[in-house]
Amino acid sequence: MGGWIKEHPILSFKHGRKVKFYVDGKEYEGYEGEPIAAALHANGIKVYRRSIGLGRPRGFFCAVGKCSSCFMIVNGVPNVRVCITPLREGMRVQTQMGKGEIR
Amino acid sequence: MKRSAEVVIIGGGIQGCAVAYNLAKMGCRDVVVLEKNTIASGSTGRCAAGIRAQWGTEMNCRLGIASIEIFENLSEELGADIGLHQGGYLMIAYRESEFEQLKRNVALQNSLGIKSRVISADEAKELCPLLNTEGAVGFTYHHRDGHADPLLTTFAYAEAAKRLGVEIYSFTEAVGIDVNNGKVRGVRTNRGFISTGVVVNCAGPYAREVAAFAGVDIPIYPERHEILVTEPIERVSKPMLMSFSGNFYIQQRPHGSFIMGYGPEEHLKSHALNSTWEFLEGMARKFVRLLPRLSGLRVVRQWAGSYEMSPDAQPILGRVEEVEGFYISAGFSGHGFMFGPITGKLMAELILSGETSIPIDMLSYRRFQRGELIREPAVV
Amino acid sequence: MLERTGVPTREQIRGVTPPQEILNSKPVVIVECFQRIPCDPCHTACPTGAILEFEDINDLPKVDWSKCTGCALCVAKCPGLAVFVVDMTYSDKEAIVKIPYEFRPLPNKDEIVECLNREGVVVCEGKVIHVFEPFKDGTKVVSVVVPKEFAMEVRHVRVVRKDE
Amino acid sequence: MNKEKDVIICRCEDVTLEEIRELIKRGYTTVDEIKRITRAGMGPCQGRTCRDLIIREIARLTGKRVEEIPMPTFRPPIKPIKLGVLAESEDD
Amino acid sequence: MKETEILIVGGGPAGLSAAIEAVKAGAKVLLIDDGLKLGGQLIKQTHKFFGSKEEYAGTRGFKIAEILLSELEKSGDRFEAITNTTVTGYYADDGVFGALTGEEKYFKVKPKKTIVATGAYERTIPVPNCDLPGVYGAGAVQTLMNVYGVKPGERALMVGAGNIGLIVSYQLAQAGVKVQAVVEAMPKIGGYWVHASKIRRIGIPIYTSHTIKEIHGKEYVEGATIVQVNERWEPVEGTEKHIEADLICLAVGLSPLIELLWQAGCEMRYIPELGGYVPVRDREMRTSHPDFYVAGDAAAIEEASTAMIEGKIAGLCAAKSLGYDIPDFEEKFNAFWEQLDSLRKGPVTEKIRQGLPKAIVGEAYRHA
Repeated sequence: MGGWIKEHPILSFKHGRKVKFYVDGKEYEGYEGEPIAAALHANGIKVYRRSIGLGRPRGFFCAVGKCSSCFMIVNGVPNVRVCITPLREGMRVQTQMGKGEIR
Repeated sequence: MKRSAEVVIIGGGIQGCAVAYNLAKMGCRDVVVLEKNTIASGSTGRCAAGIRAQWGTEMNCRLGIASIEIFENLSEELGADIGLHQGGYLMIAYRESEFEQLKRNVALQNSLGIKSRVISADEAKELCPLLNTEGAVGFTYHHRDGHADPLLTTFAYAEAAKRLGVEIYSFTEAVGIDVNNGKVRGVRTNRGFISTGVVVNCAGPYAREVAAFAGVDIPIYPERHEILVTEPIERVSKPMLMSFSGNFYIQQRPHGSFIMGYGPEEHLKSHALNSTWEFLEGMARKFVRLLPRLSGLRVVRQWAGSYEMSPDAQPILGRVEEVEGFYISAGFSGHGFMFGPITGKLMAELILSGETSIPIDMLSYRRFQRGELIREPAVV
Repeated sequence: MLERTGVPTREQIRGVTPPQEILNSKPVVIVECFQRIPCDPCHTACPTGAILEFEDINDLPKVDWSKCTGCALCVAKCPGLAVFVVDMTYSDKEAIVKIPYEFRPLPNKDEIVECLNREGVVVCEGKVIHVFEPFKDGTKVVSVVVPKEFAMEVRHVRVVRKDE
Repeated sequence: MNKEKDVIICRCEDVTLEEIRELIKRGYTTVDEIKRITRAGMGPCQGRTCRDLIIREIARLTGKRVEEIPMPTFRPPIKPIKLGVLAESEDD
Repeated sequence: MKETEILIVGGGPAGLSAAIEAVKAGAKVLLIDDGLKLGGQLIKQTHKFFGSKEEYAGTRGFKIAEILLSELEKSGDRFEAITNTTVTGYYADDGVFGALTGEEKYFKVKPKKTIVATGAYERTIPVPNCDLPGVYGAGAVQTLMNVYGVKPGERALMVGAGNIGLIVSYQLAQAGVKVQAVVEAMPKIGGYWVHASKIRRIGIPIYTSHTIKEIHGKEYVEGATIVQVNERWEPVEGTEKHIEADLICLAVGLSPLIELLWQAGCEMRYIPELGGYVPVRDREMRTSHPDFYVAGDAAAIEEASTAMIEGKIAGLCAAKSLGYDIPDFEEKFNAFWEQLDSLRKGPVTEKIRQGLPKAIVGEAYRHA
């Protein structure tokens, strides 16, 4: 499922450096500087959080940081919009359950 | 729309809806509430909705604790959740003189049966572990203080009133009050005339304009206050944090968001409701100093509301002597929501029997003419 | 029907098809553009003046077939990929269709490909004889040889490789 | 099974189409009223996704034209901002 | 606090064109865009644009962005662009804007004039499970696949046969995604027919008078049921079809993004032909607020070609209102309007022609 596009008739993709990052403790690879959501999607990860009220699965939706669907916990900070937050080496990304906690 | 009613209430905020509900509950069901916009769209819906009994005058203490007692059973009484959270108010003093005053307040409160107390910094940190107590010289706390949802509460009152027969008209603006021979005859609205012998002015920041319809001048003026709210997180802070010298109030609501505000040096005295960046930044600085570990919390919305100010920052309650049938419940100066349940009840008592279960004579608007202003030391 | 299905009708196609004598004489353009939209690159791309100047940019393209050489520059330029060249003179039984192509994989010269009609249905096989990219902008023009009876049907090719 | 239950109108606060229809039927026919009762549109996305849907639903059920339904206000900040970041803004 | 003569909010086709024209006229411009790269929607447009030479017809959208940006590179210090930054609010008391870069830097801007070129946001539809992961806006899908090179799914269902739905279906196919179908509730295809023909011949069916009835899946999208609708938009019983898909792409329309204009108190009108609430403006693209101009999708949902010309008008006129002497102002202004009128002349822009007179006040606003 998903993955990066290897060959495109029109576009050539200039990806950033390949970096490792972690989702709920598991290691994945993505390109530095590109949105976390792009890397998640390419790795087949679609569910980013559980909604506040009904616990419904939520994921990527608007891609422009405007819809609140893609909140995750990134390096311990909840409610990070992963669709517009650039990926960095070693980032720790977690599925967010409900409101999120600050401790 | 009804063409006549026993009582017409102008204003669909907490005051108007609580007066209407209490009237109907006491048997007077031929009541109309006029709201120029929608229920709770004015000051009520914009407020931070703290509720407390930690006051510095006997009158406010009595009203405060009586209101809390009503709040405590209100969800049940009205048949709808009002979002009550009794995490207490944690009052923080940063000056010795202020702490002395808080202690005097506690003594007064205790004498009136309010179980507030002076607490230590350690106890304060137990209540709110993330609190930075630096610079604080003392704390007081009352566990029954707290917060309710102003929107849910007002809608609950409105719905309960409607079930008892009250009519609530949204987008219906009072444009005049007909007075004949010193008696109220009816209210003119943008949708026609309603004849009535009793009008209650619950128009909040517009109370002066509404009183003028009946030829009465009351010294209420609007003052812009600002507020902001954050995204929700799991509960980390139980009490409302409040300080008079620190000039802030901050509360985590049951929903998880933090709501907060402070008073700038000078408030805009108009009906304008623009937000300012000065407040946004100023509030953020206060918050981060107080709760540094929550500096990653995000503001999702800021807005402004009008305090309905009276010259001594105390409500104007009661009948208007020059115009028979004209009543005022306004001028709450920032505390209208927390007093709403009790003043709604008292006003209904006054209208129906001429007596009130808590004496409110000193809150008559005549106090300004008589120069008998009230001095409440416990306000932000 | 076109507005419901995305597929032009036979009448519409007939309306943009050159007369038989021209079709039989040289490679020639067929502009399958049936809607007045603000667009004129087919004209600006044409080196011979065969696609006439637009009075109103919303006009449908008009072709002077006498001037058309079937060079297919317009095929590569049309933003709607609605222009094709048909060469009925290729051989007795076969014709060449020049088709805009923006997919991967690219067909190789002499590769046998599936040929699809305007509804996306495979109607025959064809042999690719030429692939070029006139404007170096990603749009290739694929020349495919098909049986003559399909020359007016085939409008897309699909590369099918067993090993992939 | 009631399908309306699974139609989420406000993603931030998990408000369903069923709840919104219920309120409209009870006479709450402005976005602001529905927002105040359900919190639809009060979340971090500021009602961008749900506002249009609610307006259209009100229009459909009341027969009103969209322009007759009052628009709620658009409050700053348009995008949530960390308090710590705001606090560091230079005071000028 | 940053000060500038003209603040342009949004660096898409309208905003970039406005900047080019304003800088040419001599003004100092600060452009703020929330994307990681400038260009707005242009950077994900792999198709060639329509229109005429002036609007770079026949050139792919992402290439047009490159052209506009290279034009701006010549501006020297009269032009500054800040990306990855959202303008977070307008404070009417003193005319100051808040702005947030990423999540960590907040600053304020006080411009003399502002051009709002914020574009639009994607609408959604209320169907069961419309919030499941795998249901995305068409623009979001374009971002994933055309900007970041991520394959957004294996099998897609497109909802909406306007230009965006048709174009993105084609782009999905180019990225190697199998597009199972395009459904469109209207009885006719709303987008250009050439786009429809293009996807038909590569094998994508288009179902007009069809809508999506329900989305299936537990954790993410697994498929959908589509159904035919009658003239009253009611589903026709018994016409349900199941479509297997792991990606549902919504291209059901755009709404102008105009929060800042509401905050500034600009007069707004609901004009469905233009996409919803839009600001009332004069022919100079000036709103009822003397310091606010508008251009592009924020003014009316239209094409990038018209957005660029509106941007030029707004940029030119905002510069003029600052007092810059523009000798060929009339000539340019009239030429831009001629181009706009010509692009809006055909049958595909009929709705726009009906809507615009309701949004444009005849005379220029007589601002003091």
